[in-house]
Amino acid sequence: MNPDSPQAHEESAAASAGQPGGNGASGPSVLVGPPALDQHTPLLALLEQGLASEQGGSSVEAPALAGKAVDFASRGYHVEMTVAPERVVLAAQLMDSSGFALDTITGVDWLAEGQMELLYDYFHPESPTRVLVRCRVPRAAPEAPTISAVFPGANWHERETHEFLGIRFQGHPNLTPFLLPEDADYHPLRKDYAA
Amino acid sequence: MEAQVECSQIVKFAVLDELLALGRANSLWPLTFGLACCAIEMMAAGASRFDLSRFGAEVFRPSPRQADVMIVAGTINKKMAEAVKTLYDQMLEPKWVIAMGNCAISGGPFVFPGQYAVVEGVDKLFPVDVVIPGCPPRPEALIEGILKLEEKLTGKRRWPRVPPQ
Amino acid sequence: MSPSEVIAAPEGQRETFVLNLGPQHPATHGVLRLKLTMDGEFIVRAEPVCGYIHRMHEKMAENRSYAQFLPNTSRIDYLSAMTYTHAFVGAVERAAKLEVPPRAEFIRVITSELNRISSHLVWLGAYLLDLGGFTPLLYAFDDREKILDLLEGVTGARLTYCYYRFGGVCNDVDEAFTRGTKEFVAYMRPRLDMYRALVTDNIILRKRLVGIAPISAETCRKYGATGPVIRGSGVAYDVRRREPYSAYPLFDFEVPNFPEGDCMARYLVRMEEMAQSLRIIEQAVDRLPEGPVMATAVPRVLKLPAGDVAYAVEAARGRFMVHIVSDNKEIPYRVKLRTPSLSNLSLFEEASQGLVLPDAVALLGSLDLVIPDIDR
Amino acid sequence: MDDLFAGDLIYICAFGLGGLGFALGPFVVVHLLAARRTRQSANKTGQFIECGMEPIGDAWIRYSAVYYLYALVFVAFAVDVLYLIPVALVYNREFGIRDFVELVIFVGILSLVIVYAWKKGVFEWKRKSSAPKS
Repeated sequence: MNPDSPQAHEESAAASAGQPGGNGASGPSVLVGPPALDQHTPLLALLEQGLASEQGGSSVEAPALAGKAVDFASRGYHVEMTVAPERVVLAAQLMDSSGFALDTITGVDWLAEGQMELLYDYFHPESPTRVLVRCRVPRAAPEAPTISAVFPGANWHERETHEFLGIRFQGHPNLTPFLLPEDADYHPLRKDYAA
Repeated sequence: MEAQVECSQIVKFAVLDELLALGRANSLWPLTFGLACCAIEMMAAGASRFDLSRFGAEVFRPSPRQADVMIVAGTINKKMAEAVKTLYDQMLEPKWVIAMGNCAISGGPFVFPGQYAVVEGVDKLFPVDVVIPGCPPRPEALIEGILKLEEKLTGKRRWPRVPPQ
Repeated sequence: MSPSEVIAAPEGQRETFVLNLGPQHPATHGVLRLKLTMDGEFIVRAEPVCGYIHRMHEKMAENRSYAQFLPNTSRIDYLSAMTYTHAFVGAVERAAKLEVPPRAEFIRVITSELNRISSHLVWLGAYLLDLGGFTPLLYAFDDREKILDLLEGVTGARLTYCYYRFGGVCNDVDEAFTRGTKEFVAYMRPRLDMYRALVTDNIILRKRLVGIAPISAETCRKYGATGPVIRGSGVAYDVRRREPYSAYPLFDFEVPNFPEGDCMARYLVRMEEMAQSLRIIEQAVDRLPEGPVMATAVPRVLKLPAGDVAYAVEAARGRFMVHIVSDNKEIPYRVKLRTPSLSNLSLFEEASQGLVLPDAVALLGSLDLVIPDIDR
Repeated sequence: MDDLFAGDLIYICAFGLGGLGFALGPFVVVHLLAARRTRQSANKTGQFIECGMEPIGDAWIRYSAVYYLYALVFVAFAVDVLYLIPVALVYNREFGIRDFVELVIFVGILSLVIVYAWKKGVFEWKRKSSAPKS
């Protein structure tokens, strides 16, 4: 059960403005849900085109920039992008340039597949668009570049993800435990963590 | 925790001690030591409706040197245990401890197999005098706890105990 | 050059000392520790140290079923417990596609807004306590007790309600609650004017707050600060407007924001928000629809489809987002709690550069932090 | 030694002893009546109060001059009050406008300290050091 690519139906008019969006609360009058999916395709195109141009010649790892529109009513975010670990900083810069703010960094420990996943959530102060950037790192030596240069707010999120899951962030100014005691060397949120 | 060291005074009076105990019982100055949800209920107890000052306990002293009773209101976790022990040592005798809320009594809702951060009960660090169950306990429960501590000091209960209906 | 400037120590021997505004301090409203590198009264660098009340909420979420985690949600930020439960319940409903009846949606809006007002009242009392005024705390807590009576009548708890369920709310709202809420709204409006006259227009408060620690909208965006902090810097970002959820699109209310970005702006945003919440409650109580309060087809054992789901709400302190990763079992695989206080505090180091210590305490209070919200 | 002189001598000694008693008396009473030790859990009783944490670094460093100036203004007025106490003793014997005027002049001259300090910017607590500006 690889949850990597939920079967998000492409471009279907699932959440058109008329139908009650949100979690389908059929209030007495029609609830105006978040805007329709197609409003995000220009953003999607911008992101993919931005990523593609950066990537230069080597287009061998095409999945490095697989981005797709997602149905907000069932997922809670509009655009989802799967990015290779080294492209994370680039994705953050793209997000920063188009005015997004970093919501949070979630680390997920896929023990069964021997991988760890980093989920970067972004929200936008002026527009309802929500973006999720996924990035898979091997579980043996989980490494990812830090984005605290682009978003200073990421500093604490990365420290927390490091201490809970052991994902090292290269270039992080101060990768010491954030919530656990200073001398903590255990990673409690790993699936194989025994107290 | 070392053995119960003898820390009473050199000169003792029979009758005066009861007077001293009555004085102490009616002016218990708590240490402002709000950790989590119980701290809000402690503030509510100190505020206008529940009014701790009816029992002389509304002067919340931030400094341990000037506090009589340490109301541990919230969860003690391992990173905080060192600071809690330091605060307890810095308080001067006679001092008492009220463990307010399930977290201070036994770790409360945060005790589960594989928990790595919470000290399960403040009595693992130092002796506790009064225990107030609840999550968070109501302000009336905190007032009852303070009355229980007064009863422990003076030996008799000043307010009539309300029989549970 | 006044003589006092001449006496200052020459360049090389300038010495700063490190002061612990530590875990047990009245100004930190909980167990936050600030390692302040000070030069005389001025802060050279303020480094927040957290983790003194880390209670493993995310670890607990990974070995409990969805229903068992509900009590935890009201203990993350116990001052706006309703909105936090609303986020977790909303995320599960969004993933499991549960239909919430309109009456339950309205009740959720009413109780969330009442909870927001009670949280702002605690903030008002504690903030003015930090600035030296003791009396407003008594007035604010007195008003708050009225809200707690209303919520206790319906939920049975004063602080950590566990009132919402997947698909609705656990028990219906009776006539006493709706009448009591109307009376409370009528009672609270003149009280807000009294606070404005007594506290907001007080010259001492203005001297302590106006122009202190301005935070730009760009800094807020860079650090992900939300809620009254970003609304105090001129950006009208409110999750109830940006990502409409529950029944909020049905009510009209403004999102107060002030461009200055200083402590006074954040103060005014929260005072104005209380008035807006009263408006929402009034509209919601007037148009409370009849009908069931609990969805009918709620599966006994809830299994969310594999994949991610995210749900954000506007808590009293800002944007609270629950991100659940599930692998089609009754126990979530990973639950991430994006709490507003963590992002709001992360800009403290930059915003407090060069401030005098009392102004740094005013800034800390204006961020309205709940420390277990940061440490989770 | 005639008795007048002895009487004064006794009076001064009594006054001195009384003062000494007031100074040293509490130490004796505390030693006898206070509890001797306090219960320990990490024997940190002697540690300075710093919110439960270990104080970092030393407090004996060069502070900015403003603290000193603040203290100086306080001392100026402490001395001012010192002289007013004997005046208060004899002030209501036979009230004359002259005494009042003298008092106002005395306090007026001494309050010039405030004017001087205010002009010199002691109360604005300007940043007197050269630590990196924000």
